[in-house]
Amino acid sequence: MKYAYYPGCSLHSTSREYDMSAKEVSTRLGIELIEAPDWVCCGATPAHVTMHVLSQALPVKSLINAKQTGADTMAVCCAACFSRLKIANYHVLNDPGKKAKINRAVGAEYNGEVAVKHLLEILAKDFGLENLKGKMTAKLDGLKVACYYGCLLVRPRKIMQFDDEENPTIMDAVVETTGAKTVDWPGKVECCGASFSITKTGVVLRLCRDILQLASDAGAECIAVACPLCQSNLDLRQPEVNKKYDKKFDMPVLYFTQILGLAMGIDWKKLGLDKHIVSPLKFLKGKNIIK
Amino acid sequence: MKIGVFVCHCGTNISAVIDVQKVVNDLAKMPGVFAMDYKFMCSDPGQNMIISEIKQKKLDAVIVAACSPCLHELTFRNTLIRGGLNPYMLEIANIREQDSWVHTDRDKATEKAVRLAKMAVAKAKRNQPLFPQEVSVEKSCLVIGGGIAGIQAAIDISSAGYQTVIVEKEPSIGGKMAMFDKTFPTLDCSACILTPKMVQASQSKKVKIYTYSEVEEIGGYVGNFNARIRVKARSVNMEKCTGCGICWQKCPVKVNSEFEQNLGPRKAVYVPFAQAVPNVPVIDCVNCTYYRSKRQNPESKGLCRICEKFCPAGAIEFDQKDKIIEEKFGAVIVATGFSAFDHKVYGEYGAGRYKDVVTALQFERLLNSSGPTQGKILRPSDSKEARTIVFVQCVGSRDESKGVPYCSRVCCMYTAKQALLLKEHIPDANAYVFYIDIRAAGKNYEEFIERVQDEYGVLYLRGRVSKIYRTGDGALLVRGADTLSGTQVEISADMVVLATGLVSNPETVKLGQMIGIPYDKNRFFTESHPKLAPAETQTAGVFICGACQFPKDIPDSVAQAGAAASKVLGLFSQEHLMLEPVLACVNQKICNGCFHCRAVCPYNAIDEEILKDKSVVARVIESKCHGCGNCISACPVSAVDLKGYTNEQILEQLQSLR
Amino acid sequence: MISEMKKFIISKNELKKILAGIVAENIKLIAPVSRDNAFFLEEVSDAEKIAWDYSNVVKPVKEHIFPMREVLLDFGRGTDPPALDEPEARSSGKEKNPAGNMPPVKEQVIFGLRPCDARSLLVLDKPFLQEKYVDSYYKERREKTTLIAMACLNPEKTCLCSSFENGGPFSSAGSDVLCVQTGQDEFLVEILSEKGEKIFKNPSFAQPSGEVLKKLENLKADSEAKICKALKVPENLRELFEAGTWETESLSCIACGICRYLSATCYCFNITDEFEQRLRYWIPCSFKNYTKMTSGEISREKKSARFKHWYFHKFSYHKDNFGEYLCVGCGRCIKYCPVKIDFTEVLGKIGNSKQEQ
Amino acid sequence: MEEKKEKNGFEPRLVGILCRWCSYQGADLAGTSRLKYEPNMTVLRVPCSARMSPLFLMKGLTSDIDGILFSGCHPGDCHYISGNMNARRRFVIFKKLLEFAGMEPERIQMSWCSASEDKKWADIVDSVTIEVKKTGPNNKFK
Amino acid sequence: MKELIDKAKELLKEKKVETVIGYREIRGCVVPAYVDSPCDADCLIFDKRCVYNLANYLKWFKNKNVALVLKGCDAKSINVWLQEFQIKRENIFIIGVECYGVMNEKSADAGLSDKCGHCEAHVPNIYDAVIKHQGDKKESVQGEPFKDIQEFEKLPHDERWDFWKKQFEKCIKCYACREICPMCYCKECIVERNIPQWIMSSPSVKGNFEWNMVRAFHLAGRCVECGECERACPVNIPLMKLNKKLIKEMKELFDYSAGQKEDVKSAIDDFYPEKDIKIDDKMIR
Repeated sequence: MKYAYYPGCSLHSTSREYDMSAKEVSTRLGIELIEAPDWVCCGATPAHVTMHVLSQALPVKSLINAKQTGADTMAVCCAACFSRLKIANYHVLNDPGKKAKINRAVGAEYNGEVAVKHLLEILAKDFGLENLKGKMTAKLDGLKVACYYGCLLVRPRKIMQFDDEENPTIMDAVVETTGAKTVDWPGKVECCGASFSITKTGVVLRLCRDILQLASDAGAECIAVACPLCQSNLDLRQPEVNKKYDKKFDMPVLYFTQILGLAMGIDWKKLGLDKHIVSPLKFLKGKNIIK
Repeated sequence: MKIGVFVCHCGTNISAVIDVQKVVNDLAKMPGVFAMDYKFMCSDPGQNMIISEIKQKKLDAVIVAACSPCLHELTFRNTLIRGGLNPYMLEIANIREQDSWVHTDRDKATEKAVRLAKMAVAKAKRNQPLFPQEVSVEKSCLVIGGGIAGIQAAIDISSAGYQTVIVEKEPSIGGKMAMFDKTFPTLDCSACILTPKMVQASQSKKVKIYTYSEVEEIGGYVGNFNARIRVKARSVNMEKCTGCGICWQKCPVKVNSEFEQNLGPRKAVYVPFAQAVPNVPVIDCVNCTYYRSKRQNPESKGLCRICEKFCPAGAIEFDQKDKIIEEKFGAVIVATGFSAFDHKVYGEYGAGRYKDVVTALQFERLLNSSGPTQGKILRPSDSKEARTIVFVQCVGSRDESKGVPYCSRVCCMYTAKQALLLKEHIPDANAYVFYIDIRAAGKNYEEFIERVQDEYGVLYLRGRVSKIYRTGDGALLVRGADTLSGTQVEISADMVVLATGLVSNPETVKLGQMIGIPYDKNRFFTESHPKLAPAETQTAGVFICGACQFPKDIPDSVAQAGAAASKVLGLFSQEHLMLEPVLACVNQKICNGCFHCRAVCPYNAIDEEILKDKSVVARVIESKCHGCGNCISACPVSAVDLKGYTNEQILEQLQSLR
Repeated sequence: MISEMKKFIISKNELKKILAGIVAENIKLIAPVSRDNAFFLEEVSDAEKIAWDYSNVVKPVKEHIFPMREVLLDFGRGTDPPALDEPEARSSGKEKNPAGNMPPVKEQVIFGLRPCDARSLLVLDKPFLQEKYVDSYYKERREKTTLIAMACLNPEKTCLCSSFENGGPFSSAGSDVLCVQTGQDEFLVEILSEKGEKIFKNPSFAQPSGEVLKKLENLKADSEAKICKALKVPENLRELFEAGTWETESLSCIACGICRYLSATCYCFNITDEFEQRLRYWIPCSFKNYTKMTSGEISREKKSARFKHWYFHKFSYHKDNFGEYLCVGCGRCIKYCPVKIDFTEVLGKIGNSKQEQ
Repeated sequence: MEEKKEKNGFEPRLVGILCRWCSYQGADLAGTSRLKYEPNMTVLRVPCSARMSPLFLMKGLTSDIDGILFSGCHPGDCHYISGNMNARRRFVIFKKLLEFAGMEPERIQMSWCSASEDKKWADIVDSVTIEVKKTGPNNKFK
Repeated sequence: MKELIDKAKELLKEKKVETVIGYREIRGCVVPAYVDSPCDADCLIFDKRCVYNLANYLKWFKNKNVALVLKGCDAKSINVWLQEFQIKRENIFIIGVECYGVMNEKSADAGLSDKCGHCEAHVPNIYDAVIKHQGDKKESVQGEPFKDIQEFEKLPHDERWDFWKKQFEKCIKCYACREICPMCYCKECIVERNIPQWIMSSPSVKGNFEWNMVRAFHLAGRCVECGECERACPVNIPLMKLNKKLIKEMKELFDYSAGQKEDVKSAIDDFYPEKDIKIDDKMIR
């Protein structure tokens, strides 16, 4: 189980806890993540708006470097990076015209031989849910989690082929291996406002309010996410949402890798649980999941 | 042999691309061929010109180089008859659909036209006069499907005095129309206008109705179809039962009723709806405790049998078996109707997880006074009254990604009607309709829509619904766009009605292959010509009407049913039927009696005959042969030949291309 | 007649050189060629391809004088030239051959045929070149053909050429030149006609020495000794027409066309029109359709009748019309018969059957 | 005729033998929807693909036709129930035989084309024409 | 061959059959024999040289009852005849002979003919009596049956065409291959038809190509590989190469080999539902 690992810029900065928990969980499960040598920015959402070829050349550059690790699959945690790499591979495999342009821009021959997988797919499909359940030492059966997928993971369906784009269930299955209960709620793939968080914060506040409202209506105690941008919008903006719409949301927003880490008995400092705005520590102590 | 070649300009359809004059000159060079051209060969002056040429030049065969034979082969055959020639001395070169319309290069198209005409001449040289074969006509018609279309066709045919048989899959005729509450645009109650028709059909001496039965096999050809119908066991004796209803009152088993679209219960012994014709119940073997216990251990006496005890007429017969009926028919009308689109494929509308997201048919049952809620509009989840209802149009229509690219034509109208009825039931309820385009193209349809919007205040929002989900308080949040005002719209509704489209009946493919009629990629039966023959199919003697040909509303179905009936009556009015003389015939001097031909004949139209010298040879049964030519390719010594398409003719056609 | 008997000795290479000279003069050279271990007389472009060690070719030499398939005349109307084997068949040019509008036939020299085949042409000349009915096609090809025969050093056990008066493995009847391979690389060539003389123009070759002539006699004697089969036709063949033995003898015959086609002297043919041409081609009397009349009636329908007809035409009717048997004893009909019927034995059995009556 | 062909490139002479109920109607539909395709193929109408005896294939190829296409209904849609199935079996056997004897496989083709597949018909004609043009003129029997 | 002779005598004595068709030897080579009376049944023999397929003679004994001495490969022809209603089973008495290979007349060393290389019908699959094999029961070498065909298929198509063109040029249309083949029993062969003229009757390359293609096609699923046609051909055209190609195709595509059972439909008339036809769909667009 050897994968080239593409952390992406946010996992090295604002959402370091996602990187820490992902690495901890993987090493504990025996999944070897070798960081792709001198990977570059994946271009995220702004790149394909400015220059199409650039938005695909950047991920291809990293995919070519990933070949040096000897693994034939690149593991990705961040939803935006996952989407960009997957789309680049799709164009290289299916559109000879674009492939020629990309190869010319990158200056090397790349035919889409490196596959791209999200950590969720690796855990659920390659590693297998049963083995995952076996690895869980502490049962979190008191915890009620709402799994939030966001939009980049599941769409566009033809290219991502990740899960059912209306009602995805892969994260629910992974989280349920820890014994926690996941709630069925309609906000799984609602938009969180993404990068409007900086330019039009009002929009993000309104959208996050809806999501948090739907989650709490469904009886969830915390939200599991797989994308740093969704996490920051829901977590960072939660106090402002409370202020603007005089709500009393106190909903911790955790990465699914952190939840897995807790269930595997990893110390919460190693999982970066102290880096959240809405601190989950009090809540987890209440549930005596952590001391 | 004197051959006349008549090249048509077809206005400019042909002459625009093909140099007709050059074709005429090239053809005239051939020995024994007279060629000329005319602007509209199929027009009356054109045909009269052909007739005069035949008489003047004493032609033996006629070649018409014009449009496709599928269009005007019949017209020109009649022209030959009027000109005194045998109609089968005609050959048609298709230089329009397969030449001028599909090619641009002028001289290549002209060269092809010359080749096609020369090929037709080569075939015509070896044409023999053929005389259609007379065959008796069985004066009775089989109608498959007992919906409004089937019933109307049966009534029209029986009123002309001919025997008709309706075969209906469900326990009662009436089809989907029986489920409706009111009909648009006149709002007269669906049952009130349907029940008299059903009664008229059941009481007519000329109409025999087999309900709860299916057609298993249809063989034969126009005028002489033979069908095998399986009447499934109802476990109730039709003669004895008076329809008093005690049995289904007493029956302890409650099951979801398909007729009520799973909104209301029915018993194991049931009649689908009150005005069912025949008003005789059916025992549902799957759920009836007696039959279930019999299946567990067949020897036991079986449990329950309450209905048998209480039946005053003693009509319950548990050991009733399926009956197979073989009958001969002269014509077949297929009226198998439509089925509603399964909306569960739409994840964004909840994929069937929310009880309060109902289909239009379910809402129709809610509106119906004889429905599960006796006409009160209650939410299926908590049966509270629904005061805000959102109607979503084009669910399973005009949606390429869901494989339903066509518009189902009727949803806009029935949604408007349902919205109107909702406002009549609950005047202060508010109804929203999300639509793309309102299609109201019938008589008084547009006015009906205007009335619904102005008089009843139904709010029409032009845009698609992007998501429906249940909010905490149990209401349904419908999020959509209103493109006219350019804003996003969110409505918290009590109930959402999806205007599901009309798709084809699942058995279309099986039925189509059984009868031998084609169907298109949406699995609707293909009519013989979209504009000129919508009620006929390519197979002679088989007609189609109603939604099985394409989604249509009740007026169109009834009209098409009348059309199909009139075609059948046209068929029955002839004493004998002229059968295509294109049949196989065996040259018994050469036949070795190896019977490869019988082995491949799909209609086993070949049997043995013993000649004087005691050798056994093959013989073609003229009435059974359809003229497909399978036996000719199978015969090693080509002792068989097909009149009209003989081996010699086809070889000559190939040689003419040298 | 040629001036005087010309005999001389020639080596194999010189012989090949002369043959090459013939080809150079744009005369068609036909010589035995080996194909899938069978030998055929075919047009040869270079002398190297000629096969030397063969007993006899499969198809008799009549194939080149009276071809299996010959276009008598062409009445095409200028449509595409129909697909034909001889590309120059269609005469676009002015000169026409005497009979139809086909182009004239090229000069040809046939080398390496056996004496029996050469004699067969003599036999065929009678029916084809009768004064009243001259077959112009046959006549044209016959005149333009020079025959260089090769004497048989070791005849096969199916040969019976010596049972005919001017027959025999060394007979020079019918050929223009007779070669005998006296040594490994030494051929005794004997010129028999002007045509032959035209081929061997400069007689600068050595005259045969006495010792060579003696070797010739021995070879001739050995060769004739090797022939073990003889033809004995019963005199009263005509009365034996009704004999029952014909029935039993014909049982194993499968009525194919081999003995008819490969016989050196059978000459029946059929004429049909195909693809705007009048064709003449061989047809065996063993086929049922040979005697099919327009009414569809077939006179010799039974296999035994067709079997018997072949014998009577060769050994009875032809003798009455032209005074000799229609056979040269090449033995091909015995060698190639799929069910190994030997006509000499059949004739023997028919002859004995007379005693039993 | 001969020189003209060589001058502007080889124009293959093709024959399409179409079954009357499905393929011919598909070809007509291609006409009504004004699709454009190569003009080399001349169409011959027969009642069913079963009527196309493989011997027509042989007679066609021996009379200077460069390519022959049989086209019938899809399996199961045949108007005569099983005509297309028998036609397929005979065609496949005869094609293997002709290929074995050295005939280029592109010269003999079969296709299923139903009454509503006009686009498919246009593509079939174009691709057959290109393939036969690539294999060159049929001068095996010249 | 005493057993064979006794059997023949017994049949003739009891008048069960009118004639027994077998093999006999005259002047050193084996020819078909017709035995009418028990006394001259002694001439019957069976050994390596009996190559003829005697089933072929049923063409002239159609409704007479006859006994036939048949090897394994010849007996398969009877199955095909029954399949095509040409004879009644009760009319013929089959004396099956266990055979371990017959001579190949055309090869110089007179070794076994190559059909016997992969023969799996040492004992006929249809018979009324069986004559055991005397000599050594040398199991015939189980060579790969279609190796030469596969090699020939690999050649480019114009090379294949040249090969066949040269072969067809030799054909003199003597129709020995038709007359010797038991499967060609037609009253009037397709070659003799002139309305329409399917096959040019005159021997030209085109006519010979057409004739050989039609003959081979008519043997698809019917040829029992007895090899008689190749033996009878005076100009040595490898006819069995064409027939073996079709036998290979019928086996591969439709898993059908000729002459196994007499009550089954012959493969050329039959078709299976989609799933088990191995037709390479590249062949049909």
